[in-house]
Amino acid sequence: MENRYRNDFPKLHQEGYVYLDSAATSLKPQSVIDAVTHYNQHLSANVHRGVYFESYEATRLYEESRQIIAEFIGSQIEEIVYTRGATGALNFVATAYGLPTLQEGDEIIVSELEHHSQLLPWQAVCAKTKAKLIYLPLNAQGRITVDGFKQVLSSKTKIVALTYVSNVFGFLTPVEEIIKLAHQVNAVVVLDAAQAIQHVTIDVKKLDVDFLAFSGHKMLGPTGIGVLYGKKQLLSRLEPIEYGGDMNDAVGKYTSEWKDIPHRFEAGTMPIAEVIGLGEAVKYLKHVGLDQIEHDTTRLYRYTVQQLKKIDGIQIYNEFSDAGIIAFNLIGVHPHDAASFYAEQQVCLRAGHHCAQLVIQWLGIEACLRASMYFYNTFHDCDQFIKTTKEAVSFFKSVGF
Amino acid sequence: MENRYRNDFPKLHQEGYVYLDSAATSLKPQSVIDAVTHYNQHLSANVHRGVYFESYEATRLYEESRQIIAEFIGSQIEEIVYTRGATGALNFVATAYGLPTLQEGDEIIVSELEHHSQLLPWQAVCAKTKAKLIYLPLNAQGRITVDGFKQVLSSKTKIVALTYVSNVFGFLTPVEEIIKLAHQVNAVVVLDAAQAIQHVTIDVKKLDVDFLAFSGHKMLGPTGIGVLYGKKQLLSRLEPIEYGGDMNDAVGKYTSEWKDIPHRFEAGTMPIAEVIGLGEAVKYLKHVGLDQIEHDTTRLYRYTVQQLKKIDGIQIYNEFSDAGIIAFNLIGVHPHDAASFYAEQQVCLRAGHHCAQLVIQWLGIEACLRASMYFYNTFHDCDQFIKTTKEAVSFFKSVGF
Amino acid sequence: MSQLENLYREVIMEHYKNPRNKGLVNDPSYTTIHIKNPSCGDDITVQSKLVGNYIDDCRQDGHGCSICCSSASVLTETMIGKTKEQAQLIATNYLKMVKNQPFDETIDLEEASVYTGIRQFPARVKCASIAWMAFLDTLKKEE
Amino acid sequence: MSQLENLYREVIMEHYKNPRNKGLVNDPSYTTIHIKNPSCGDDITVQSKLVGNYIDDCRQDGHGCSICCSSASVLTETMIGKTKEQAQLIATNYLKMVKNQPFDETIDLEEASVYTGIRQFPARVKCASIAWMAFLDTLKKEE
Ligand SMILES: Cc1ncc(COP(=O)(O)O)c(C=O)c1O
Ligand SMILES: Cc1ncc(COP(=O)(O)O)c(C=O)c1O
Repeated sequence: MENRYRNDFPKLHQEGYVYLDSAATSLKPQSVIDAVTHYNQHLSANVHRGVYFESYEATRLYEESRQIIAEFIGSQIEEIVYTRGATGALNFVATAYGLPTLQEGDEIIVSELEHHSQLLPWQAVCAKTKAKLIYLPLNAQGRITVDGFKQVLSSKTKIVALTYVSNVFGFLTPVEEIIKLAHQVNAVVVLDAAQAIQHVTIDVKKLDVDFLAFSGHKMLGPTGIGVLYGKKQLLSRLEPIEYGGDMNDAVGKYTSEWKDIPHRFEAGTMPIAEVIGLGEAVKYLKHVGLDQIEHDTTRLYRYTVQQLKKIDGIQIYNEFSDAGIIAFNLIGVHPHDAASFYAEQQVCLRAGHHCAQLVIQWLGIEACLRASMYFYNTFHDCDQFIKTTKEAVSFFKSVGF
Repeated sequence: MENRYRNDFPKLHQEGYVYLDSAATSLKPQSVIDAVTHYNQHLSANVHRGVYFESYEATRLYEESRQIIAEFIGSQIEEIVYTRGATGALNFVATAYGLPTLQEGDEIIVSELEHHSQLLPWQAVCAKTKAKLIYLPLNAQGRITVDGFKQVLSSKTKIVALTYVSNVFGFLTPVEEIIKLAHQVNAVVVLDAAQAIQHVTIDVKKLDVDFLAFSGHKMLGPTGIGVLYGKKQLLSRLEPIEYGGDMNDAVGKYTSEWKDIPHRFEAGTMPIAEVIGLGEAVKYLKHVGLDQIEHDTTRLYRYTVQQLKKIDGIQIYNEFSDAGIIAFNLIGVHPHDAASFYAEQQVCLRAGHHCAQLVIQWLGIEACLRASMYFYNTFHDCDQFIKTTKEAVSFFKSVGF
Repeated sequence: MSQLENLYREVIMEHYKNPRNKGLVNDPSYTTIHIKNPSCGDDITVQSKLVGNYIDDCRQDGHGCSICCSSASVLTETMIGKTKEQAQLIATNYLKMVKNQPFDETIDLEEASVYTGIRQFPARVKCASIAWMAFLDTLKKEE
Repeated sequence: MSQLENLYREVIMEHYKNPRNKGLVNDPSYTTIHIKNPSCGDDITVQSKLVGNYIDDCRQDGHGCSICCSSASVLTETMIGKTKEQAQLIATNYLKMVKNQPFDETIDLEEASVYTGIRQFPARVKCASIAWMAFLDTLKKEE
């Protein structure tokens, strides 16, 4: 087996399975699956309030994951808030920070590359506060650039809400410079790292980013869990937006007091098994190393794009992805038709607007195919994908497309 | 083995493990654990947007769970909204329904039995809308009664937010009559069924309840998933409070459209493995049967209370629980001290205020012990509990308490 | 022959490339229903016109994959001239067939029977369904 | 002897039943810190008074389990009369000991050393810690 990690992923033991949809959700290594099962099977106790072993151990693992995640992105432990996903985290920032802070005429800078989970919460906040969404101009390739950002940054900018890596093009946003510029006008920067955390080494302190959101299930972890990083001094100022068990101190009939961050924002029974699984996922990512991951993914990506370009009847929309994503179409074939062809060959990729309708509109198309690779893919996977693409082109030609 | 379900619960294979903390979280049968593992291991694909087998199958299972849950409580499929737990569901109702509906002077009826997850969201809504929280008087036992409810119901009542079964006393609320009375003044009834769904057969149509919330992890299911039932005509009127992938139709730069219920309220990647596991949990509950569950649990409970009452130095706070919960203390021993004694004997129970500080205040105590049983417990478990209690009483006496 | 080849039969391709009754009319005697499948961008509008108890006309427009567009075209051809009851019967049985549910096989689905191959592609059933669902909704709306 | 018997040693029980320096004073020369452990209702307030570099007085009040209340009492007796540096050294090492972390065993924890048994009860470490954490915070607050 040419890929030394492949064996750790039970789904990849399936003969002929070519998984090229990691940008939608990643496969899970055995260690993550086992961590979830361990909780379900051997602990199955609630956290934070039990004296018996299982409850204590579940609590320990729950908080240990927080430490693992904090170290992974260079934050303090209490700056890590568990959420139900990147979507939950971004909605939290929009509601808990955006809504009470913004006023009529204030501006929020976004881009047409945003995933709906980073776009729609801010649309909603704008509808309520009369703040304005400002779209930075993408460059001809479809990238967010510092130049484009400068064109829209102003003293009215209060929030900059951008994707760190686009989920359709895989383009990396020049976040370092954007954050510096944003801070010069005292704007707060909210990064959607759902497609970045699994590809790029992130150091939130070096970046000086204010809020950063990501999902467990795209970084080898379980579904149902995500993370919001927030700077301590920002988080400490926020009121909770969900209330319930475990986030409060004294409760009175008419008023109550909250715990400190981060527990203040974790109301009710949290996804305990999933938190523990996410800690294990981060351990696995560290074990492989993000540099290695990027090296391997990039090699596969470059090779595949080169091969793909040779095929007549293919249109590629993002020739220079930074994160192993190929957005493309078979010319004249609706991507939904094409996807069925791939599916029949066990080549798993995605057709649609990828929850990013604005960039699909920007491209002037209805929808596209997206193949996304990760370090557990192989050249063999890429070859299968290429081969299937060629067959698809001729198949659809043959039936009359 | 006297209990024919016990073998289905891997945690109970552990020699000497006496689990009496099911009100905090239930143990999980193998079928639920396997359903989660199956998704993680053999599917690991995102839902609703993929054409390949794994994605389609994950979607099918995800929506099938909704149907299973709908049948379980007698609702229509689209009235089942997945949330991250009962806490998430109750916060949703408070924010999406309460906040835009309530006005100064409107009243919300609650009780001192409420879990913080049903109390604090309404406190927060009252702070924002100037509506008033009205506490119905509990009877001498600590029960919610129809009489007590009538004393506070008025034309000002807009929302009735009550627990279906109390998590400290296990008392069943007379919900049928309360709902009828509430509807006579056009109030909307929000029931917290987190401790009811695993004990009581619920038919939302017969009850005519407006909203009902529960958690997966207390009903044999995984952590990280819960359910909000809402009447179709109510849900249809609500705006989403979280925005993101998969809950929208057309997205424009400045305005967007939402899908129909229930998907409108399920933004972003949902806890897919957990939803599938919850469907399996409901199947298991149906397989055992709620009547059987109640029969078995009640038998254990009655026996245990009888034995417990014979021990000198014990105070029981809820002699007639409807749901296998015993709230008690060793007289003169702080429950946290006592809990360590039980923990040493692998008798797992909980010490504290059980996220229901108001009822602890109502009792005039600092905290208490709670032993909660379920159908997978045995008389042997009860005997161990009794024996340990006796030993605890004499131990604490011997060291000078 | 792969299942996909089986699906993309001549009839389907012919309707995809030469859609019948395409383009909407601005005429209040028509009932119009618009259905979207936002996950893939399928977007179909169907119009029907009842005269007495007969489907006097049926029109469609929109965009989407070949299955979606062709099935809209096939729909219109199938429905024009049918009684309302016949139309409903055909449409409900068509929808059952594509969903791989038991249906009344004695009912002649005419050209629409070529969509039987979609049953092998559960993820595409919605594509074959939305025009037909929209059509049924136009009849309901008229009531 | 069970681990629990080992924990509930006479010293602990004695302080639990006869708490020293209990009751707060309303005196601005004292620094006051209040800490709660909301999950079990433990609730402790600690006051310290520095005169020059010495802990001139230390007081405590609150309620909670025996470990929590006794350790608050032991704290006050241990601290009164120490220099600020000595006090900090003892408190940080005590906290390390109960958390089962490496600590400087050459430092005399005096009566507080009886809490070594808490290491067998990780769920109770917080009970033994909060008064001592509150004490350290009073010193920090004074700076
Ligand atoms: C009565 C009651 N309501 C609500 C909740 C909150 O449920 P969860 O913590 O799963 O969100 C609980 C459980 O702690 C409960 O017992
Ligand atoms: C760039 C980006 N942001 C946000 C999200 C939302 O993440 P989730 O659906 O896990 O909440 C996704 C994934 O779909 C994404 O690709």
